[in-house]
Amino acid sequence: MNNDYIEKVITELKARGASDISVSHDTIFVSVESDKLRSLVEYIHNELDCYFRTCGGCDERPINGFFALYHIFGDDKHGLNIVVKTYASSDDPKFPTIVDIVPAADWCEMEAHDLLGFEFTGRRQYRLVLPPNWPKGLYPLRKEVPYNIRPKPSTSGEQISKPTNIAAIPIGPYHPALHEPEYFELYIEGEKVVDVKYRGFHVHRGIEKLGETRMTYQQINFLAERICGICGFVHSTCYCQAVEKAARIDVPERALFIRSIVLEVERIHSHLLWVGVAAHLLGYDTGFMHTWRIREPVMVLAELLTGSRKTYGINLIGGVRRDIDESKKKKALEFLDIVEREFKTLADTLLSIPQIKKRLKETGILPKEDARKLSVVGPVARASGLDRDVRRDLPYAAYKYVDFNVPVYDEGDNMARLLVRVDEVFESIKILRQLLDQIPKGPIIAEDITIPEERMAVSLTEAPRGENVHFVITGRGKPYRWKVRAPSYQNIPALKIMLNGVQLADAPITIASIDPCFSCTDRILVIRDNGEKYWLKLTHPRGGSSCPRSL
Amino acid sequence: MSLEYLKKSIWVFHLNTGSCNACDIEVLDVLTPYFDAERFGVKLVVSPRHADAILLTGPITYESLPKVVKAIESAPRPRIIIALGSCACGGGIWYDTYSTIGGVPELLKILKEHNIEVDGVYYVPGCPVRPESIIYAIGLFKGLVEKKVKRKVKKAGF
Amino acid sequence: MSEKSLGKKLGLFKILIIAKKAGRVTRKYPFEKPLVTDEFRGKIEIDEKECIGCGACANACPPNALKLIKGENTFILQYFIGRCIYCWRCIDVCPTNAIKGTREFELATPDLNDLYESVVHDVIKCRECSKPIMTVKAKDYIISKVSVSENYIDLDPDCRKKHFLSSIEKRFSGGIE
Amino acid sequence: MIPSIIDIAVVPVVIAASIFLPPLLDGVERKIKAIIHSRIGPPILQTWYDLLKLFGKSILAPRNSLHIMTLILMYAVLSITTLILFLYGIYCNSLHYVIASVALFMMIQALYLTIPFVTSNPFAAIGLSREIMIMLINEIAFITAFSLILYFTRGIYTWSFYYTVLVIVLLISSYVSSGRIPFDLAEAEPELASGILIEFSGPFLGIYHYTSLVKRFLVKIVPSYLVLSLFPLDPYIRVVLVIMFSCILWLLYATIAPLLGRSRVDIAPSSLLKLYTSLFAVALILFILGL
Repeated sequence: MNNDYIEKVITELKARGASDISVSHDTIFVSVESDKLRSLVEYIHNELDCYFRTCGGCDERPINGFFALYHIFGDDKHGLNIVVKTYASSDDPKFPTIVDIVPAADWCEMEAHDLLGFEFTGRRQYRLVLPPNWPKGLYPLRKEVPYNIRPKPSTSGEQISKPTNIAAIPIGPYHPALHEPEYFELYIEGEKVVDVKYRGFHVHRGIEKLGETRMTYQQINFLAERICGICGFVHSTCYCQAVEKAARIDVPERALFIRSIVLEVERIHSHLLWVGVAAHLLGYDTGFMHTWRIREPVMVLAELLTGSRKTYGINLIGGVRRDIDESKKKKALEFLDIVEREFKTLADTLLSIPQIKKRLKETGILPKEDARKLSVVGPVARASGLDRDVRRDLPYAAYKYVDFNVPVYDEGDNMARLLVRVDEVFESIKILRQLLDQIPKGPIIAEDITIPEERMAVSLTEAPRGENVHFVITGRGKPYRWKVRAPSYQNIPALKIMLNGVQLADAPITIASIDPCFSCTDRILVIRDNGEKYWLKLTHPRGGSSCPRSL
Repeated sequence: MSLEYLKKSIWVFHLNTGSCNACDIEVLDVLTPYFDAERFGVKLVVSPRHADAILLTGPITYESLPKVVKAIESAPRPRIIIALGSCACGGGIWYDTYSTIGGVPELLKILKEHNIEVDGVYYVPGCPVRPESIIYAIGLFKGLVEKKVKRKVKKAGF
Repeated sequence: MSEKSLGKKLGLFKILIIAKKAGRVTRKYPFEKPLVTDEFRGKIEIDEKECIGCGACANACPPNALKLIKGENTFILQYFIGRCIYCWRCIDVCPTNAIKGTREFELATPDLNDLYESVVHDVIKCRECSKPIMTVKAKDYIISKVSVSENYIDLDPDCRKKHFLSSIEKRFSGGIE
Repeated sequence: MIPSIIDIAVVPVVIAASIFLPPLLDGVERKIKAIIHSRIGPPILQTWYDLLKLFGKSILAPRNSLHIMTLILMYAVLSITTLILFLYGIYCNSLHYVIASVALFMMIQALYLTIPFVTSNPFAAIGLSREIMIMLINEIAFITAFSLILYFTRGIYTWSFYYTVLVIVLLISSYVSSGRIPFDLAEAEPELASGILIEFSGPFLGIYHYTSLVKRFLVKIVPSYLVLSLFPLDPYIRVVLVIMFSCILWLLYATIAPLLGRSRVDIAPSSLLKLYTSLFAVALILFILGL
């Protein structure tokens, strides 16, 4: 990190009213009055050209009697995070919105509105996270609300709103293409999709509240691993890194190597899984079966290294619980050779099926400037021309010892997203080979783990679906606040643009092309309560109407 | 109603009620070449109308409860419920949070309130459930294998 | 170009070659051994001879599958397989290594009660207010580790505090009641 | 005239073939698909097990649907009788029965379309509109090919080039109308949640599924009949050979289907139209040249 660049940024921020600035590792913590927030955010997002990572509310009344809101920005080029903190009094928590400057902040604000009762002035507010019949005024993330409060469950779902003129096709909540409960209502004319109404998030399980109440520090690793069943290890690694950064615990080298090895094994299995499901959605079941046959050795390899096929459970704060000895390393290299050879031939066959080529080209296009404005992450960003990869920009674990290239395509259609993922499988195999033969000797867990209170840290990892952000404020025995932002959280709003003008038959493959992991994202829920149809005008020139009044 | 005919051909409707989708991926894995549940006549179907077995994964969150009840109601009798994974069998790691009802045992109480009958419930623990344990559950339902777990109460001795 | 596009055109028949080379990979599982490595974490087995009923595993268990139910004159360590997430943290924290990890995963059952295993401990009561304190085996374990604790081990924590305060009061107040 | 023993022996063969064979062939098809997927796959009788189970289920009439049962039963009975009539027509080599059963087959296709009309479900409606798009092109090609053959050869089938081209058209259209992978748009499982079938359950689904299998078998008999009638054969051998030949056709189609992906409702009809018009043009040119 070049310190003079940080000095320059700090002086700029100070000039714009930022106070009590502190720097730790690669993060600048800044706090600002709520009235100067918008100008500071405008400067960071536009002049510094930072991506919006996330924003999270926190009930700090027991500590200093205020409600706090943390906006987190990231500068990939310089590998820098900027956390902007604003306060609001405890009786009426009001914050200025930044949605018109940063469209991607819409959902995070609504989550804070729902879970903590924050009011955002200057925008339309709607219920986001909790089911429609959740009692008003009950904000689960506030400290006085117990984590196991249970209002009476209702079994009468609300009726699907049907605008009269356009036929509405419900895809979901239980649709064969999307093996997760999310609900897209596509308004179609003939078979062309005209508009999308999205209401999903049946998977909101109150993980963040659980992390602050019943769970202790070491138990949260197993909770973080179950945020998502496909890329769970990414979440638990990200959580461990956040706490280790906050408490300044230095993790032994060998543990970092083991973490990166298991991360890459998980990336291979996740991408192979997606390629199989994409082939199934296009009717090519033989491709699905053979891709998953090739994926099976990767699952057995994961079980060999960690003890379980999917939720590996080897991560602890300060290191890992299992070691990799010589016989496992040899077997791992064998498995990798088999997977690489077989997937090479299968990928060529897949791309030579006439139907697959015809249906994937030029469908579900996400132009580059929309991708930048919504700050989409991972393969969706790399397929639309944005060159972003946390493993290279902010290297963590053992990624600074390996070299690999990041596949970037510019078409931004479904075929580009497929090609990005296929290339990334071979990249991961290359990384794994380098990691396996550079792994150093040494302990696999740090000795004394003491976690002081009141420390803040932001940590990022590159999940198979994109950049993953964990923000932790440490407390006594358990985190005081633990905010998780999963990659699909950023990619789902981009679906509105991708699904416009797409054939109905391609809607499932387009929805699946961002590889949505709703159990990662499902701490929020988007609903349009008055059923009126809105229109997303993202590509409008700057000015009044660029605020996305819908989603 | 008799489950006799169900033993030869089981059509499964998969409902993800808030699971972290590790179990759902293992459900798909059961159909792939290494495990191949189709040799027992198991087929994944897409509408509860065609279903014999409703496969529930996940701790049934408040948001998905109405849809789960409606899906179970619209499956023709005889129908069985398969609770897959720790989340469905006992609520999982978030069994007591504010937004989940705690798995299939609680769901059965709600179903009894709405007097929706079900002809059988099978619990398959695991986190995530191994594909082999799903096939073991299918074998148990078809009578190919016996049950291995039993309630044990042991007295602490010396 | 024609040869390449022809190759592309016939590409879809290459899958037959892939399938031929792979052959039938299905393992006829219930009749054949499953594909399990010996690193797999399955169900845990509580050895009732070693277990002292201290409840360390119940605290460390993320989903509370292991619970120490404090009854009137018995403590029951209840293990609910249905909620266990097979992370084996209890094995790491058990002081007397009473919990063994097995590779057992065939746990399907139509009846929920089969998924409960419990170890019943009798309890020692406080000699003054006869409230249950800890299990008998825990007492012996503590005495074997810290022998000096013999005389006040069967006292309830509150009674112990009262005793301690009264003994201090006696020393400083010159023995006058 | 007293029917000879052979005549009597043929009748049970014909009836057994038309009633029991289609689901059996479907079981074999699933086995072939499993082999291509390099897995074991279901037993051959699996489709029969499915049908028996479906008939054992409780009856749930599809949501607000009118007298669906009558339509389905009509559809089932008509297709079985057409199949028996066709085989009998082949047996006694009378052109009238053959033409009558092809006409009946067209009625069955129309019936196949009306049933999803009755169930009001958005997915069924879209599945149905796709099926109509495909059928418009496919049935017309089927009928023109068949009538051209009859017109050119006046019922006396002799081998010639245009004859083979027209039989190829019949083969392609029988593949398309049997609803296999590139063209199973009506029941596109991941897109429309099994489109037209979405509302049927239990016995309705059983009969409907059984009948679509019989229809698949029926559509394969036309090309096999035309090919086999080129050779002078005794009637009963010809019937058995026609049944065998359509089974082989079924297995051939079963190996092609897993190799392709599903096409889309705007690509499939246009590519089919191009294919058929070019083949008909070739057939006409060949006929004019008198080959």
